[in-house]
Amino acid sequence: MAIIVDEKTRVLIQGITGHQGTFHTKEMLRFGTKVVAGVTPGKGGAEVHGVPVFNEVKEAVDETGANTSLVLVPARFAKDAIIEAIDAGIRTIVVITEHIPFHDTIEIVHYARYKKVTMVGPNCPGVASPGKAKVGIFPNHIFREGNIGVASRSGTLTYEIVDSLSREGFGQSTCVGLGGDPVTGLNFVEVLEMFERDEETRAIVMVGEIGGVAEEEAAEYIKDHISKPVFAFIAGRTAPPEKRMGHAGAIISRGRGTAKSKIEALRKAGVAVAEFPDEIAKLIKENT
Amino acid sequence: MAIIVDEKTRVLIQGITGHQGTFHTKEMLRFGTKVVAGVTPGKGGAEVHGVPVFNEVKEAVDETGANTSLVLVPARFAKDAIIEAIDAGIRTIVVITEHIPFHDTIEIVHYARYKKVTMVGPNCPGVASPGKAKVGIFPNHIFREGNIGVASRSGTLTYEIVDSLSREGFGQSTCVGLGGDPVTGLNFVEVLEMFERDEETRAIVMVGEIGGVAEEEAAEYIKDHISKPVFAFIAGRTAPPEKRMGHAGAIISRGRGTAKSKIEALRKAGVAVAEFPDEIAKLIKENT
Amino acid sequence: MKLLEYQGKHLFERYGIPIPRGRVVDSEEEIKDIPLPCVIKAQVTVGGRGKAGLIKEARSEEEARRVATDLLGKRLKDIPVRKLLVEEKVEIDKEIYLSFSIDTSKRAYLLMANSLGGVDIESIPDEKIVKEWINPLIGLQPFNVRRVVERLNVAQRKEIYDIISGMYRIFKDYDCELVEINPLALTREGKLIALDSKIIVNDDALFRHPDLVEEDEGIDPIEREAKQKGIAFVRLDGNIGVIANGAGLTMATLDALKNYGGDAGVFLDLGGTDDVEKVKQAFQLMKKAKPKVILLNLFGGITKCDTVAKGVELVISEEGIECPIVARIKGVNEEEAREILKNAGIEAVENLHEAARLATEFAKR
Amino acid sequence: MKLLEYQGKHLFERYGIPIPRGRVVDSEEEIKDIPLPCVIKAQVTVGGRGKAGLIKEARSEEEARRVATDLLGKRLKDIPVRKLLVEEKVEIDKEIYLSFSIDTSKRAYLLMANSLGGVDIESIPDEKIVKEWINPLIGLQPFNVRRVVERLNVAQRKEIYDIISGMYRIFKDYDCELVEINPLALTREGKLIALDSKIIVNDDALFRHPDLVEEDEGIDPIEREAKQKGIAFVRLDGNIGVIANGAGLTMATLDALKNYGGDAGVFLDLGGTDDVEKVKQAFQLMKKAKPKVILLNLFGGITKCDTVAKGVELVISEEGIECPIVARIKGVNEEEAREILKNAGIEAVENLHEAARLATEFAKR
Repeated sequence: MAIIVDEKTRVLIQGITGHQGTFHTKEMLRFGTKVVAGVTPGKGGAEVHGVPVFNEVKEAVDETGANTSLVLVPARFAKDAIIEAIDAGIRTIVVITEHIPFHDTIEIVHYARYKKVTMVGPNCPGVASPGKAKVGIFPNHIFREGNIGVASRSGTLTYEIVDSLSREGFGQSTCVGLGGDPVTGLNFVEVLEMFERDEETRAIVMVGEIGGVAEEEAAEYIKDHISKPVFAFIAGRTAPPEKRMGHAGAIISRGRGTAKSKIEALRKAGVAVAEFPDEIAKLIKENT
Repeated sequence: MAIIVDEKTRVLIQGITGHQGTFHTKEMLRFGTKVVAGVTPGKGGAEVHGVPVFNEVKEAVDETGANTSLVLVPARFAKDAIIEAIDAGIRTIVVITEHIPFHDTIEIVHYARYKKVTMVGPNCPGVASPGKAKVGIFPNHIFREGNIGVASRSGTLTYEIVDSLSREGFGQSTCVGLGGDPVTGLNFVEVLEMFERDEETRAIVMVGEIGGVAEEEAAEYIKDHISKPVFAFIAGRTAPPEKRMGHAGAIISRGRGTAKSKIEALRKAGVAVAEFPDEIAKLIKENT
Repeated sequence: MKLLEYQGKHLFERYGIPIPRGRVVDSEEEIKDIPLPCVIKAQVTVGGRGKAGLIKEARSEEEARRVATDLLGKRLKDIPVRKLLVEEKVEIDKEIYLSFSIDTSKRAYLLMANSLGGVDIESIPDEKIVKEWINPLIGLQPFNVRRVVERLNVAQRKEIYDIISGMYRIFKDYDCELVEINPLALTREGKLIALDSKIIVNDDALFRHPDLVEEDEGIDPIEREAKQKGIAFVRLDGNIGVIANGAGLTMATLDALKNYGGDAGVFLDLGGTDDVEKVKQAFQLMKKAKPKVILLNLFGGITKCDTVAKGVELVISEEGIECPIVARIKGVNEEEAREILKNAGIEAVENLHEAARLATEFAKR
Repeated sequence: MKLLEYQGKHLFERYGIPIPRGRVVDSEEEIKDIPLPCVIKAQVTVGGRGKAGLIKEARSEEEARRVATDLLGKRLKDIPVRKLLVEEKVEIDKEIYLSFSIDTSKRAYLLMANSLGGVDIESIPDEKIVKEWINPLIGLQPFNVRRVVERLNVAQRKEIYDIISGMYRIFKDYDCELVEINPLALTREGKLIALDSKIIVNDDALFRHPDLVEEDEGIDPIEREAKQKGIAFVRLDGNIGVIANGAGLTMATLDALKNYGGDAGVFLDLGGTDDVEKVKQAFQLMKKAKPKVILLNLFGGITKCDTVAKGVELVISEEGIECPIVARIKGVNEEEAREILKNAGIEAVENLHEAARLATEFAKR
């Protein structure tokens, strides 16, 4: 099964003709993803690694049956691109773009919900279901097929953790990058719910960060709704307050969003929390 | 069963202290409706026919468990009142108010859908399920319990038709006034779907008018999805084009929305269409 | 409320949409320092000005004054021409149609465009019209405009983009039911200019737009009076005055009349009222329309039957009603109403068929 | 971007929110024709001005000049005071807190209010704060404002209503993360005046607001340079310079250091880059911060390990790096990277534990 993306996923890449678009089209194809179309206004008719490029999403959807979009367009055009995808009937949207104006994001997130579209990101590395499809910018080589569901607010740190899981023999059902912005389409709670329902997933790994209360809310949710074992790593235990640690979302503001509060909440919910990224595999071994 | 309103309906009246509010509170109570609260900003603490009045919808919902709201506030305050009801957790909203600015209505309709709230109206007489609840301004005496579902874009014409049905022995499961505005929360199609699923309803009566294409869309829908017998009356066969016949929605504009096109479409879908309002009961007798 | 062409163009100008140089006049004496050659257009909101000869050209000021004098005396569908718009004549290379309206069935805003402007949009086959639907909660997005501009096949993409954006802002800012430019001209010099404007503002939202002033177009004084009094009054071609309570019931009454060969001359919806005074006003309005017979069709609810009967009695006793009245009374307090009307000399029937038949008979006498 | 108090108040004024009479000066000579008695407030965006003695009163122009001279020489958390706001002193009867911000967990706008303004909102118990959530698709509605005004228990309902509406328009029009008035003073004369302003504009939306100009506050020149170059650089209290790719990984590196007793002095996130030049710039920035040791933690993906190694090599060969470097390299092209670094005299370790331990050791020497 896997969640969000799988063998039925037919990907359209918005911003396919850019440097990133071209590179990741190739990588996704290599992963085995069905990349069926690209969109760049004004570049219709071109091809990128054999993938046809269209001027408009509607056209691309009608011609290729794309059902999932990967958004790589610059921040100031992202809202337009995402609404275009939603109105064209795309059902799952993965937004890689970072620095999208916050008021744009919050409107997009609600509009996607209204239209019952699953939106992942923004400012995220994407979603990958090893053996099925990758819609994102993760390096291909870190994944391995298996039964661990990974949900993460981080980028490279996730790669590191997934890589170490794979090396230790723990393959993944799906790995979801939630994104590092303060507001994202999916939070931990929604993805935990999907993993709980997914038969292929046996255990869940959460990679959290300082900032916001998504991890605390997840802990609350886990207590009542998650029967599968959950493991976590929280980055930023030593981060000072009121400083943005790279991500817009990674900030301890007004005393809220500390790693301490997140780790405590998770432990209270029965989640095993690692001290180092490479400890997660060990914890899984010990606890499953 | 019945649709939209039934014995579980707990009504809150927005604009309860006005002339209309006071009058209809009494009438609804007489009908047997559970009117549990009223709201008029600034009049909190008062009572209308024994019904407590609150300043805010949230307060009223929290204290009384109201789940349905009847909106009687003046047009320019209607948007505010309806959004307040939606945000306070009301699940069904019946909007009687007429002359609501059109751009307000279209936003409200979408917001209600986003929040999965059933909105009836605006500019409608309400919804009544005889023997259970009436949320609206219909005269009480016209109804009789039974198995006919009535959906109507009109006001008094509906009263007349329901009255004649009752006299002829055809009681009603639920009577829904859709409203006379060009855009309404529920159209025929949605209500037909509800009546089809409602076990108590055996036959459906549609009262249509010139303007728009709601009747034509209903005809299309009936062909494929409705197994119960449908009867119709369409007002405005002799109305001239480009003139608003009282309602904002009742206008034949740019050649569309004529009674002829509606009647033809309905007949093609197997619907028996009456020439006079009092003919419907006869048609039902002949066809069921 | 329909704006006159020049009112719409003033809005266009404020929102950055190019319009021809020109000005409004209401007498031939004002025609001075006008652009030449010019187009002189009668300012009325009813359609079909061109066919009716109310749009003319002039090459000199003298000619323009002559044309103006002529136009200012004319009428279109009974509406007198009171203002003229005098504008520079533009050499047209191509005409485009653009509009924002509402798709009531999709419950969305509708942007329509076509590169065969200048004719009525209704006469253009549907597949040749570019349509773009906009969700009201999220509003117009750049991609909506791009999709339309792409299909218009005009080099001035940026300019059209800005014009469409400006139209949308008018549409939203002014609670419009329609904002239409037909045609948007592409001139020989490659410029885009809105040659006409059609804007309909939602009457129910006029309270938000005190800057919009309705022009006195000299419309039917009875309809104007009815509007002021909040009574729905529509003049029709027949000779029977129909009064009922509720728009649907009033329409159904018109239809019933037709079944018996009668033609309504007035549609008058009393609405939901329980006020004798308002009933009186309605009958006074009806009297002014001079019908051959009045057909009163009542289904009493909020509007109680006896209240209406009292209103009728009052008008009869105070000022009289010359034509016969056929009354069909049902619902709340119908017995009392019958009694009151009987005393005023009117026999009420209980059946719409009977009432329609009777009224038609009176009308044909 | 945080606006200075006076910048925020200029916005307030434009949106109809009352502010005290006053003006901004950047030297004591400008203090002339000021309202008296007055309050003189240092214009810095860091908090705690009051406690730090950077808000003073004066009763004469002479006193005001003396205070100004004194304040203009001071610093708060290393930020020099460069501008002063001189305002009329207001007699306060009651203080109110008002703000619009974002509830990231409810994904809604959040309007907060409290009638115990003047103190930090964080110090007020949660149940005493009035909160109202606003859905972004439908926006602020009158009932939201009424609910808040109702609970503030102030007679000036209409005035507060207008102030809240104005704040919301600023919040939306300027893409704000926060619009706060603390306190909104109710004066003895019954007037409402915004005594302070705190506005944070979303950096990612600044391109839409060319009218907002960031004041040169004299912040850390290295942080400024990093910002211009698009590198995430945060100065911390320790002496170990941490460079990693990705914010999460960089934070995890900081945390690992702490496990071994080490303290980071710089957080530097290379981000996703495969450009030798950008790596070079990052190391040059790091050098300026003069750490005792640099800890490089790399997980190669888009940012390839050898690219980073080449950048490091370039800096060493061209200008040298004085402090030791501990490198932990994993991922795409890690072998090549190890080789390049080895040739430049740096031994890479494969394990974060080992790297953190080693870096801490160097830092303590």
